[in-house]
Amino acid sequence: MDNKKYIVSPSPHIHADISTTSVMRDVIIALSPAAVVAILVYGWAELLVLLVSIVSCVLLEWAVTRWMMKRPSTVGDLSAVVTGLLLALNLPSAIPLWIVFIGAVVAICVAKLPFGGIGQNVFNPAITGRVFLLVSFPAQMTNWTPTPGFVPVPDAVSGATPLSLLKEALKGGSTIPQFLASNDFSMSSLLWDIGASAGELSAGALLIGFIYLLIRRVVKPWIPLSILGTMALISVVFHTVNPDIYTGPVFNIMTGGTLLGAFFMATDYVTSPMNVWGGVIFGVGIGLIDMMIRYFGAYPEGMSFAILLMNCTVPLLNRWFHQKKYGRT
Amino acid sequence: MMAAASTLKNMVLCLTLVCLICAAVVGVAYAVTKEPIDAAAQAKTTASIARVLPESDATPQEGSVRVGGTDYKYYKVDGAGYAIISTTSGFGGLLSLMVGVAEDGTVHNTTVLSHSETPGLGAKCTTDGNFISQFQGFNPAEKTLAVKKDGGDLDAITASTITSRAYALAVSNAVDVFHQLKQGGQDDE
Amino acid sequence: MEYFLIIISAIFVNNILLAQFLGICPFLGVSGKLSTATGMSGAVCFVITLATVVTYLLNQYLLVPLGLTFLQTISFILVIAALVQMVEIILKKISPSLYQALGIFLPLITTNCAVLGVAITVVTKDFSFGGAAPHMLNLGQATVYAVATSLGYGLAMILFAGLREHLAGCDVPKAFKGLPIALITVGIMALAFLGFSGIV
Amino acid sequence: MTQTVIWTVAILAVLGFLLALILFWVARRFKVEEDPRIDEVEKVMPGANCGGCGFAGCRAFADSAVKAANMDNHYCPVGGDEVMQKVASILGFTVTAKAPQVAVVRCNGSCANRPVVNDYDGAASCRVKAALYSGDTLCSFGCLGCGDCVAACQFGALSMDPETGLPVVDAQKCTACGACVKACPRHIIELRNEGPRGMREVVRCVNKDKGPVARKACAAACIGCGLCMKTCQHGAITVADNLAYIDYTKCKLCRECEAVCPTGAIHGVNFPRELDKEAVKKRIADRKNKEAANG
Amino acid sequence: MSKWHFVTDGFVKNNPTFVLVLGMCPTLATTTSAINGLEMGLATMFVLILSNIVISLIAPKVPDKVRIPVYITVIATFVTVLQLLMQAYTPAAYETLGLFIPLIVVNCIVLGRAEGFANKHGVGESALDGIGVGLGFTASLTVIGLVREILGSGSAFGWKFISGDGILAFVMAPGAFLVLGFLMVLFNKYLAKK
Amino acid sequence: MGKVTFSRGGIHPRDCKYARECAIEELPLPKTVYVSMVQHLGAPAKPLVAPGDSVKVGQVIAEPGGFISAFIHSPVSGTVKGIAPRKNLAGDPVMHVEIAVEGDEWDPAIDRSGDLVTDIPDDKALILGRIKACGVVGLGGATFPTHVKLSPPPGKVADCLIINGSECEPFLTSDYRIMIERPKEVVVGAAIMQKVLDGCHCVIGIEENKPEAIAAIRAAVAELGYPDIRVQVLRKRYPQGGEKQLIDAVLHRQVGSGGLPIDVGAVVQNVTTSFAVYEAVQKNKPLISNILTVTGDKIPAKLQHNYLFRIGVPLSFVMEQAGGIPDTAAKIVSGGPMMGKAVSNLDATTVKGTAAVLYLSEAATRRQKESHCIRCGKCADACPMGLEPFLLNRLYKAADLEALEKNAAQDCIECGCCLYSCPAHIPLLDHIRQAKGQVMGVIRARAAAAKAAAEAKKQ
Amino acid sequence: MSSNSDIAHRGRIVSITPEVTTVEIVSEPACSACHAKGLCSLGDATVKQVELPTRGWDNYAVGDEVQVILRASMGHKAVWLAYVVPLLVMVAVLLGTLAAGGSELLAGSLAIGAIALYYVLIWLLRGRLRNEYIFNIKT
Ligand SMILES: Cc1cc2nc3c(=O)[nH]c(=O)nc-3n(C[C@H](O)[C@H](O)[C@H](O)COP(=O)(O)O)c2cc1C
Ligand SMILES: Cc1cc2nc3c(=O)[nH]c(=O)nc-3n(C[C@H](O)[C@H](O)[C@H](O)COP(=O)(O)O)c2cc1C
Ligand SMILES: Cc1cc2nc3c(=O)[nH]c(=O)nc-3n(C[C@H](O)[C@H](O)[C@H](O)COP(=O)(O)O)c2cc1C
Ligand SMILES: Cc1cc2nc3c(=O)[nH]c(=O)nc-3n(C[C@H](O)[C@H](O)[C@H](O)CO)c2cc1C
Ligand code: SF4
Ligand code: SF4
Ligand code: SF4
Ligand code: SF4
Ligand code: FES
Repeated sequence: MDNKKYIVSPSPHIHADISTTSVMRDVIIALSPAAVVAILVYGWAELLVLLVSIVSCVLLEWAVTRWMMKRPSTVGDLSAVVTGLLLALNLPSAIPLWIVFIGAVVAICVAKLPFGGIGQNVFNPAITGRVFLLVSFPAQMTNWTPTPGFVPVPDAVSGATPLSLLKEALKGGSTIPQFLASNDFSMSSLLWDIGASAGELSAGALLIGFIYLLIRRVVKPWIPLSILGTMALISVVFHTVNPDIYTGPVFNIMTGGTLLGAFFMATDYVTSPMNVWGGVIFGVGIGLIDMMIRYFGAYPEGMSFAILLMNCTVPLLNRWFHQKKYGRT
Repeated sequence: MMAAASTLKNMVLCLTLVCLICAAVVGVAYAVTKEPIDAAAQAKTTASIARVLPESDATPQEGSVRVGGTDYKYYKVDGAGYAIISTTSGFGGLLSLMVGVAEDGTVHNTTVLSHSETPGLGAKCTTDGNFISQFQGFNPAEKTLAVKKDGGDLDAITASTITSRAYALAVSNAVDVFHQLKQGGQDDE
Repeated sequence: MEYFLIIISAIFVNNILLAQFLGICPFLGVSGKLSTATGMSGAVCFVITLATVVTYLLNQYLLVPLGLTFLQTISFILVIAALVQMVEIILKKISPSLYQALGIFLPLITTNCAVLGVAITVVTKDFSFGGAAPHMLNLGQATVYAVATSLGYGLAMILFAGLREHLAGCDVPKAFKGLPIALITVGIMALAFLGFSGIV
Repeated sequence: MTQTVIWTVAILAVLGFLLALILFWVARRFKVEEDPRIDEVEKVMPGANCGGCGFAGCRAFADSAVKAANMDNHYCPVGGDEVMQKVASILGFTVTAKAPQVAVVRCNGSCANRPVVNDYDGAASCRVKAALYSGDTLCSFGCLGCGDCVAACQFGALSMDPETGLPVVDAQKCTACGACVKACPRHIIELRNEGPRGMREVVRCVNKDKGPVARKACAAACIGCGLCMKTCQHGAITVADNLAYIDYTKCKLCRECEAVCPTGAIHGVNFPRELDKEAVKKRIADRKNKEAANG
Repeated sequence: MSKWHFVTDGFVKNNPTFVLVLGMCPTLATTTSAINGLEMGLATMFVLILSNIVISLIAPKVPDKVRIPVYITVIATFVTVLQLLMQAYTPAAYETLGLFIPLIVVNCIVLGRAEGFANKHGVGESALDGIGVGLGFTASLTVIGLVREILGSGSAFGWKFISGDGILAFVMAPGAFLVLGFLMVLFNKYLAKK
Repeated sequence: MGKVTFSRGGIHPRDCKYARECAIEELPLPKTVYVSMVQHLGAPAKPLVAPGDSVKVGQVIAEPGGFISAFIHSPVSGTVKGIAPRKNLAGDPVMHVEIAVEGDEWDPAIDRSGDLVTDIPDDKALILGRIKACGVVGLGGATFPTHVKLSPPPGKVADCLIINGSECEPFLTSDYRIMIERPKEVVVGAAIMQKVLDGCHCVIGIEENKPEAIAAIRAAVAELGYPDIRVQVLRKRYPQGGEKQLIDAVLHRQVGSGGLPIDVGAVVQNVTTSFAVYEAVQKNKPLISNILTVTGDKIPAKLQHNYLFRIGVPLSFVMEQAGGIPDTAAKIVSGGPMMGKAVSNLDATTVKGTAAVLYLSEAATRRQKESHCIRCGKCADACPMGLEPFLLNRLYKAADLEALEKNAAQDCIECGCCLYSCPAHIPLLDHIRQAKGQVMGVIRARAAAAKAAAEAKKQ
Repeated sequence: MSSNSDIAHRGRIVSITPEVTTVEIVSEPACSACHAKGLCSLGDATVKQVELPTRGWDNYAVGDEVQVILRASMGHKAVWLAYVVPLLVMVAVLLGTLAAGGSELLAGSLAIGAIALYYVLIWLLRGRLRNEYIFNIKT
């Protein structure tokens, strides 16, 4: 008929309007309320941490893929931005910026690219970066002195997260009531204390972000639910048995990286099981390990370690759990 | 090069022979090194004692005492005090100290005999001058042998409260041993 | 309770592979396939425990009384080598079919650092659990320690085998293919296991 | 002290004795040992584990070769004769040299010769493309250009020429393992004798359509006119299904077919000199005349 | 000259750590600092040379079936001798290297060289091979130790060039694996030219 | 009874049924038609005419080439010009009968009146015979010979006939128009098939986005009063019309792997098939025409049509009649956007199963660059068969046939949901289709070997 | 390319009887996975013979190269019987004796004795086991 070259391809001929980039963009949008709150409360310092983290992740990914791996760069998919954002939200605002950079190097150049880049890494890059820093720079990583923010916050004095204060006290042999009395705290004031990593700061902002992800169908709720459920269950049991040394469920869910981890990091597609039941086991494992570390370990909280440990089990979970196939029992 | 055939006789003979020769070698090595080894161990002890107690010409006398269900080895140096070996659980495993307690009950000095703390963290208990020097001349009667976090008077090694705590506990135990020795007066061997 | 602490410590906190660095060579070698790794873990568990019990007795009732502890290295390795061989012969003798199945399923078990390492550790090192005074392990504890340690070996090995099977399908850059990426993976696993520190 | 030494000796001697006994039993039980020559053979193998020999890998090949009575079923295409000689010398066999082979691409439907008529947008895989339709040109026989063969080659001997869109074989690197031959859904690649100094004569076309159709699809197509067959004195060329084929075992590299092919579908490879078509044509004409005169 | 290559091969072509990947346990466990790595390397080299020599001497007389146990016995003997000597003369080093001295017995490099080389070569060559492989092992361990020390403690051979700590993870277990992994990449990329 | 749907997977593409208001028009006759001998699933038909023969509309020109095959009738009257290979829409040569159109003279045995005939013959064999003689094949996509489907093998009983009016593919409106314009014929056709299947239940399933069709069919069912036929409203969800999904939705039964609907007592027929059955049985009219939709995205309304066309008309003629190919079209698809085939040869001819000519714009259809799988699981969520396309894709690349079989690559219905949903734009279905083919090959070879072994044992 | 649930080994048929086909396979030592095995032959690889049921329709001859397959679950079962159960027996006896107040020497000896006993048991059951492990030739 005419000489126009028409496209030919196997079916289907249309495609949903999503891409890796759009998925990552959704995650970034979902994280922005938490980031904004963090910047308001911790000011320029936090802004710098965020910037350094994101920019280093992106630049490292770009440089390494282009110059060392000689592959097309994958920064366009925005996954490095997500990694940088999550890494920054896991760090104290007072942290020296060169340490942030080291975290980015570990996340991108150790945990992600050697495995082949996006989609192939077995460990969550942001968490690997954070855990590496936690182990390497324990002093700086636990210095939660709040930096001056843009909005005034009452009682911005504490130099440690409630969790690490409590851990210290408990390791030192005192009980929770003694701890509260001696520090002039109430349990609820602990919850709203702001000496925390940026990401831990506002449960509300995180929750809004997570609901956005759920609505956009980016993630499914099973993993976070099973993490939080397991943690709540364990805390209820222990807290009931001995409220003097075991903290309760609300405290455990609201403090530390629990929400950030459960909502945004345990749900990373790449490093979590594909199947619902695999995901539930994954979540239960995370909850269990986190509580074990909280109650008995050296660290005040263990969300990052728990996720990283359960990342090791993902290939096995993917092997053992498959979705139910049509017409097969 | 043809190896000998693998008959029962050959095999037994060969292996037994090799074992015999090796045994002889090891035996001789043992005999030869026995003294230097003992000497080295002795030297280490002597050096440690010398580090933790004021100078003295007296030869240390070894002894052992049971305090709180645990046996403590100690060296008594006449005129200088007691060098007490005290072990507690640190972060990564056991932390073994020699604590020199002078006759007046003050801690003269301490030294780490062995530990398995984390390099860069707890392991600094062997090198961190600020930390170690706190114990020199520490008077348990005036100050409390515990880290500040626990309401004591000692600054902990940065980011290594657990090790510092174990260290303080070991020293504190040694002081208790010292008092027991003073009270009980004699070895209870 | 002490047994429990020994078990937690040996499996998670002081994992033989990830924290103590024993038996790395077979770990890197045999972990390519999950089913073999699982089988191997069972076999290693048996060998480590058996070797620990036997060398413990050898040490306690022969070397120590005679003042020959400096012979630990040489006598332990000979005994372990003999034990492994003996188990093989016995298995072959008692059930050739069982033995065939094993032979086709597993590589022959070779003595390695892990077996000797555990045997020596048990008879030379002081332990302290849950605030108890430091002491040498008695036979019961040594056995539990050996079992738990080898379970830790198995755990790390099975997880790692799973990860490696996954990696086989990944587009790993050429320079990282094979051992380098495996080592990096183990490195991050070791990082993760640090989370257990301080539990016991 | 002496007592210690004596005990040392005694214990070790007893241990040694026991061990020797055990090992003797082991030796008896596990009589057969792996032939050490397997390792030796494996060492001289290329180690590509490509399976080109028909065994599961180089070691399997070695294992089998060691046990074999002769080398008839054992040939490593990758290592070629050189390696086979080594293997044979380890095992004490002789091998008959096999002519070295090389992969040959039998399509010349470059972008210039063969206009693209539609725009393929599926997975970049010849297999997928072939299963879908006849391709993005009018030739339903020729190269699809997605490079399945390149991906199949472990030796980096194949690459897609961005100019022509066709695969090119690097004869230096090609080991004739045949992986590409299996990978190509259009059966375009073939293994052929390398020829003296790498020279060979190839019909670079697989189009079985009738002349005009083929010609419309591709300027370089073989139209099955049979001129080459008539010209060839050695009976090396056959034409079937509108397509000429040169039997490389019979071809004497005279290049006459190449000179007469009206579409230039026949290609000489690695000849030192450019083909002087007119001279060759003249030569053929002379010969024909002579023949006519003679009989 | 002709025999030189027995020594030099151990560095790159047959490097026990990066090419043969043997003796991983001490390689990872004892390289918290350059000095420790060096000490471990030397200790291994001691056993390697002596056992290579002795085994090349006795190999012709040993029946095949007891080959391995005989070699193990010989090696174990040297290890024990080494243990005794170190206890006597370098007690500090003995303490830091700890368990990994007796474990030289099962180090695949030692047995591997005994089996794969000393077995078939003369005394001189075996000694040279022992030296070469031993040096290669020592060099690798020292390099790994050095990298870990520089990154992890901010010092080199004990000389501290930054105040404060380094990146602690590098002196801990994960650092061992990571450094070895990345060094292996570099080694493969730049040294091991096929 | 509320709306029902299948239990797992599925996607929700925009339905884009732009041509829904276009009434069915009759397509004029071209000068020449080319009747393909491969218009149905199964063996090609064998031509019964020779060049030079003159034929009438509805005259048999080819007979079945095997058990699963069908008769082919001349769609026009005229002279046979030739019987020769001609390229089909994939460009592959297929045997065609070329007929030069002369007038429009019908076989007199065909009842061309528009009267509705509601009396159904009593003789099952007669009905089946007519369906077979009229060359009726399934028009829902697979073009499986209908008479075969309506003759369950011994031992199998159909207890439910499902008439598939879901038309779940975006853009397509031909089934919709049939249901609106000829509801009674469709219902009579259903009743005929119900009778053949010994009076089992009959359910007509229609997706909720076609309320007019639901109303029309409901009215026809009520008016005609056949027993045990009901209309079931289905939720809008692709691939609701896949027979396995439809059976799941309507009957809550699942067809086992490798099984057929009849194994769970179901027979599924498309509404247009039902119409064709009506015409064959009541009017003796062979399957020589069908309805196709000409539509596309971003094209003017005047280019949108639903045509009643004679089978064998070249696609290029259809497009010309419909107003020419719009400039925006970058891809031309025969069929729906999910399962249809891209046309590489515009001169290819229409066949019995041709249901649409779809113009898609560059923006709508161009595939984006493939990137690495991010393991989001969207493909597995979308797969109506419960497969894990990301896994199958990986196994295909690793060429692990055993694992592919274990993970049920052979169960893929090629619906395209996985590829549609993948954010990494991985050509999942392209690869899975290959994998499926390879696994089916293995399964078939194994079955053949087992059969041979069993026979060898018997002897 | 075999799927993950099977263990496959290459072997060579050494004899065929109507009931049993015997295949010789090379069993590898742990180091065989190690790429430096060329330098070290610590665990001598040993040749093992495996017996499998002869199937009527297979057309194999002595000397053919075949793949012998064992289901991974079978392999696991073998490991279980040969190692895991005796391990449990040993630990149970040992800890039991100690708990009952036995001396360490006694406990240790009993534990080793128990393993011996266990193996005797297996020996008595060898007929049963023989039929448990079905190997197959891969087609
Ligand atoms: C791998 C690792 C090793 C550690 N090693 C030690 C150690 O040797 N000594 C110690 O006291 N704490 C050690 N810690 C514990 C943490 O540093 C912990 O934060 C610290 O003990 C308590 O913090 P603080 O001293 O700043 O209050 C280690 C933690 C990790 C993760
Ligand atoms: C993914 C998929 C979607 C389908 N969609 C429809 C549809 O919307 N309408 C339809 O009638 N048939 C559809 N079919 C075909 C049916 O599965 C089935 O073949 C048909 O309804 C049987 O009727 P027939 O033999 O009359 O064609 C689809 C098939 C598949 C695999
Ligand atoms: C070999 C074969 C045999 C079939 N036999 C029957 C049958 O006996 N009964 C039946 O109802 N359908 C039978 N079918 C038709 C299928 O069930 C199905 O309706 C057809 O493939 C179209 O389905 P689709 O359009 O959903 O793809 C058969 C199909 C094939 C390929
Ligand atoms: C829901 C969701 C959660 C994510 N969480 C993380 C995360 O915790 N850490 C991270 O580095 N990247 C995260 N990413 C980004 C990306 O998936 C990750 O970098 C991959 O691991 C890169 O291969 C997330 C992406 C999505 C879609
Ligand atoms: S794949 Fe083809 S080109 Fe590559 S080496 Fe093998 S035969 Fe040659
Ligand atoms: S030669 Fe064959 S495999 Fe290679 S690109 Fe062409 S069609 Fe594809
Ligand atoms: S095309 Fe196949 S694999 Fe993909 S969603 Fe449909 S049925 Fe599942
Ligand atoms: S939808 Fe695509 S990216 Fe997501 S899991 Fe499936 S294949 Fe991977
Ligand atoms: S050195 Fe090889 S296993 Fe430890």
